[in-house]
Amino acid sequence: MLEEETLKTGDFVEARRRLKEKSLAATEKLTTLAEAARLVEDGDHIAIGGCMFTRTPLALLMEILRQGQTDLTLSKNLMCYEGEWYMAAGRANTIITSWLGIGLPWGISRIMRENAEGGNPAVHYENLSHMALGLRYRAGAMGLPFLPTLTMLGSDLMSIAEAKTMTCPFTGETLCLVPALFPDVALIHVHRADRFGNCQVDGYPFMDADVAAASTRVLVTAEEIVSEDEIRRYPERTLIPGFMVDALVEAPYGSFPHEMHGLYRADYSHFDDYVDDIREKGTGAIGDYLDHYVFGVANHEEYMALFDGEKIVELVDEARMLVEIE
Amino acid sequence: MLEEETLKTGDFVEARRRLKEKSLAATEKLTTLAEAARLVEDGDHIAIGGCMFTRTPLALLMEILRQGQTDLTLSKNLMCYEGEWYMAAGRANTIITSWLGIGLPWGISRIMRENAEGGNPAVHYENLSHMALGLRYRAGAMGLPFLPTLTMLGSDLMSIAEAKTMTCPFTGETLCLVPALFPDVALIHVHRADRFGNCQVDGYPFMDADVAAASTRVLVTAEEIVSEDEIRRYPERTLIPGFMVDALVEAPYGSFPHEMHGLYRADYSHFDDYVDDIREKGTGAIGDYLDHYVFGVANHEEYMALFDGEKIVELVDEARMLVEIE
Amino acid sequence: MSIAYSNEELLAVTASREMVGVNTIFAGVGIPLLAALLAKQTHLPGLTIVVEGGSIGPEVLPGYLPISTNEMRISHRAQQLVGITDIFLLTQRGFLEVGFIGGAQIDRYGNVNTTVIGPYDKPKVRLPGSGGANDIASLCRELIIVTKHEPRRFVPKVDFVTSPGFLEGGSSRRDAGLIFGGVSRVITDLAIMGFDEASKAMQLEYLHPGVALEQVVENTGFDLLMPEEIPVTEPPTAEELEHLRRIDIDRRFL
Amino acid sequence: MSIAYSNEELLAVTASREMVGVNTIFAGVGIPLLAALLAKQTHLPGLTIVVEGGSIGPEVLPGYLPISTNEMRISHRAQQLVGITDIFLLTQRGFLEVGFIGGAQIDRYGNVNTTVIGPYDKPKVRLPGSGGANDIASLCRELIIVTKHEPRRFVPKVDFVTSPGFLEGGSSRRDAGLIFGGVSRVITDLAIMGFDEASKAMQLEYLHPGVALEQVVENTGFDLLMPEEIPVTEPPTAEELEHLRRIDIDRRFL
Repeated sequence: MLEEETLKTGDFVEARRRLKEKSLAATEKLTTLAEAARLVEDGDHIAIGGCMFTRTPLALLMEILRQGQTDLTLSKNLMCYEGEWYMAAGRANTIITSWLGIGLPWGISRIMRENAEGGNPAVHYENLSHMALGLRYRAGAMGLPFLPTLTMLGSDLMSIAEAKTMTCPFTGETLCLVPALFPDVALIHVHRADRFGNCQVDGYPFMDADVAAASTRVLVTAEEIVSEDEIRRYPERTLIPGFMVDALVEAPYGSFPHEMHGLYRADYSHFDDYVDDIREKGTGAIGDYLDHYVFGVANHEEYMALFDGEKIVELVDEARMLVEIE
Repeated sequence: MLEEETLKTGDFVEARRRLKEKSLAATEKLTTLAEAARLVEDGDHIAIGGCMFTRTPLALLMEILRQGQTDLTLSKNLMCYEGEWYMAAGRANTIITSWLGIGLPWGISRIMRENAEGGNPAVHYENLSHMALGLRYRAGAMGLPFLPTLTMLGSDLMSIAEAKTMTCPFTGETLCLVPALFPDVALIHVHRADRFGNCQVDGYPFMDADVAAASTRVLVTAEEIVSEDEIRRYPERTLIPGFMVDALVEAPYGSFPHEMHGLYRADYSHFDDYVDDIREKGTGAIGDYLDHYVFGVANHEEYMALFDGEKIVELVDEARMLVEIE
Repeated sequence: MSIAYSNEELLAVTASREMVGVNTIFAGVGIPLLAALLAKQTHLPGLTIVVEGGSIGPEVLPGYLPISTNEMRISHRAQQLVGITDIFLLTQRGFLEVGFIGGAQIDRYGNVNTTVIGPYDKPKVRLPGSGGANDIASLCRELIIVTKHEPRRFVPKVDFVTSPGFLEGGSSRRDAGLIFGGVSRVITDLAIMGFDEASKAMQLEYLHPGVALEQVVENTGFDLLMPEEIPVTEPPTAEELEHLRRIDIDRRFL
Repeated sequence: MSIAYSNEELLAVTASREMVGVNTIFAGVGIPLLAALLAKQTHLPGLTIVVEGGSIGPEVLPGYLPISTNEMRISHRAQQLVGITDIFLLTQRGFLEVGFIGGAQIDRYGNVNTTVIGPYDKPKVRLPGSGGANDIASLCRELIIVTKHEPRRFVPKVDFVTSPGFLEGGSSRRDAGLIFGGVSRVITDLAIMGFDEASKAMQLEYLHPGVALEQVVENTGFDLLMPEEIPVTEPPTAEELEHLRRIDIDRRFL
């Protein structure tokens, strides 16, 4: 099946052909988390929306782990601990990102260090700059084979990233060309969507619109499914149009313990515990974590029941306070 | 003075250098229409925001006509009768657009026909496609010398537009490269701005964000100056950041008789009268129109007093009705 | 029972029927928009209409048909409003299945001219320009051209290729770098034309009710390919006309 | 009257003073953000702070300093929120005057490494990667590097150029296609360094109060250029420290 073949670098012709196999009908997209995750196939390139620990589609990422798809490529602009999970569980063989870790206070990813420093051939890292990855998604979203940029020029990232240089035919200047990425599946978590999959987000838009437009399939979780009228009242705020969306799932706290603008702040203390455990017990602690939080529960509702309600209220309160303008 | 020299095609290096001469300070930008228009110099390339007869910065365009700057280049995605004014008044020597006219019911622009068919060397037309012009602004906004695209390939627009072809180094496909536009001045009309020039728009964003970012100077008129808090409440909706803006003017009905989303519909009957007059009396009628509506009044307030208040109420009512979601 | 209908109504109905299994359409104002609205109400409930100004999935209030693709009348109840360049980029990416354009001249390979009649440097008639027509013709998965059938419009070779059809025919469109697309149908007030698979030359496919083959031949400035059988278009049904007339209650376009 | 201060406070104050006449700054979390907030409160009222997540002109609530450049704590009261790629494109266009980065290794030409210590294919230490550091270093009008002064950090040649300084010195940065920018200052807990106009090699410019020249020499793994006079940095003032400590009331970063 052609779908299963890996796309040649920047192959916008084949990427566009693949889009033809997708239904663009404005129909009801609502389904369950399990059904949505089943649209991910072994060997897929999964592009993850959000950034670092904000608006991460964690409910979907956990459900895919439960289902067991493997040989995956994961891409994300700044990758948080979900990247560690997929490596620890042996599900990802390629990681495309500009940065991997939880954030400065939590140090360097131990499992990434072990893999890279031990020369583990099971995981291949594609390292590039934050902007270069953004432009690779954007080139895909624009239906182009590449975009020119000045970033990365002169650095050693040029020698390891999939990039070429060219001489500008208008100015004679040297340009870096980054090839388009066309992921197989995009995972996106949003604040609200109508049942046709028209999605709106509050706060940072990050790279999600580009990630969705560049990908062949688009799976969306939303904190809330709202009426069509609510979307149509402010169409300027729609980030992803319904015709791009293949599956839509209502998933309150679908990014928890990562954060959602105005809804809940990230649970830093959860990251502390996660990292402390790895520091104490080694990277095997990631497997223990997954056994408890992912494989040990049947679904997202059971997962959320593992968290302290009082703590959640605190995080919700801070989120509300931070977006309040008197 | 370097500022006065014409930029070489796609010269992103010089365009970036020119930005260095602009203050990016977050200071109060409020001024009068006359002061704002004085920032336009003879020989400038003026890029016009909005599209066709929507959100056109007419108050600014009329004030510039009153002040008399000349040898101008005008660019706009779909150009409406403001293009005719600048040609009739002898102020523009170059028109860059994908389309010129008021709209289908009003026929082809008579003055454009006379100029082109009579071989009038006083006005040079750069014809290209709607998207190609959009990409030229976007390349400028991105700080690039060009953007690749598939549009215009194979058509005769390739032979008259400033575009080149290249072979894609990743795929071997043929691509059209459109060079960046870096206008000297952008004219933008918005719904609201705070005094620091942070601008928000309702409805279609058109190409305004790109036009502003690509231009060296940015002049903004706003239907309403609002508090900083009002902007900061929904920062996702800000289209143009204050640091780009050089002058800001409060100009209610600053686009009239063109339309503003949710505020007032375009006055089609005004266009009827304008075109009927030209049909009857020839293109000299444009001069008569300007004598009455532009040169015959001292400012935008006097201009608005020429219109029938009852008619305006009708247009306001339709605009409100069209954006209402029950 | 046959009901009287105008040429414009026939065009709109025929165009709407040409959209079989279509989910996204890039529609201009006038007949294309009416055809799309009709199709959504009859056989394409899952259709998303997209217009050049940046409106995705708008609705149209009866009696408030837009004159231009960038005004409130066609952003009413939209699902998303994006920039103009972004609408075209979605098209370049491949999300727009069908595009509609008209034109002052069209030739045997479906190329369309809206720039100049006569030489570019000293034209006989200067036309308004491409607008988005070139982009729609270059980037949509397929293109439908709607125009009046007149000999001065149907010319052997357009004076200026504003919007590419099949260029010189054969593989010349693909060779120029246009990786997809091309004209699937030309719909006029007299007939429906398609294109020969290999040569990409225009061929007659249907005659409209009451139209004689000679009328088409006389009004076409080049030789159309003629298949052995030329069926007749089904006339608009009462239901179709009712829908159309409800949308355009003032009969601005019909 | 001199007040006791931490190394971090000295870094933040020194960095804030380096921003003279600056209106737009690309700031990371930690010391750069504190320096920017301090500068805005003291001598740069017209400063717009921009962070990588897409936030333009945010404010920071005392006690709610962000840990990452993409969370609500640093979009609070923002003037605009845009996409990440768009923030970098604004930088590429030339709108960002000053950028700040740190790094695990820095060399005599101001190149910074945050990718690997040792060979890329089998590193001794795998670091987190570029994030936006390469982009900030490539695209801002000028770059300020803030880091600890240790011999393992200040190396003759970085193992991997993640973020370009002056590359091999001289005109090599421009020759590589980077049309603007370069490192203007390296600020450490011991000193402030600049770069020689022609060779682009790092040179000592100021010593921090109480720091001996030998300390700098010992903690730098290559020969710094030494001007004839090396003045001493003015210590943080009471006002500066008060501002800083009001922002970071929990002393998370100070």
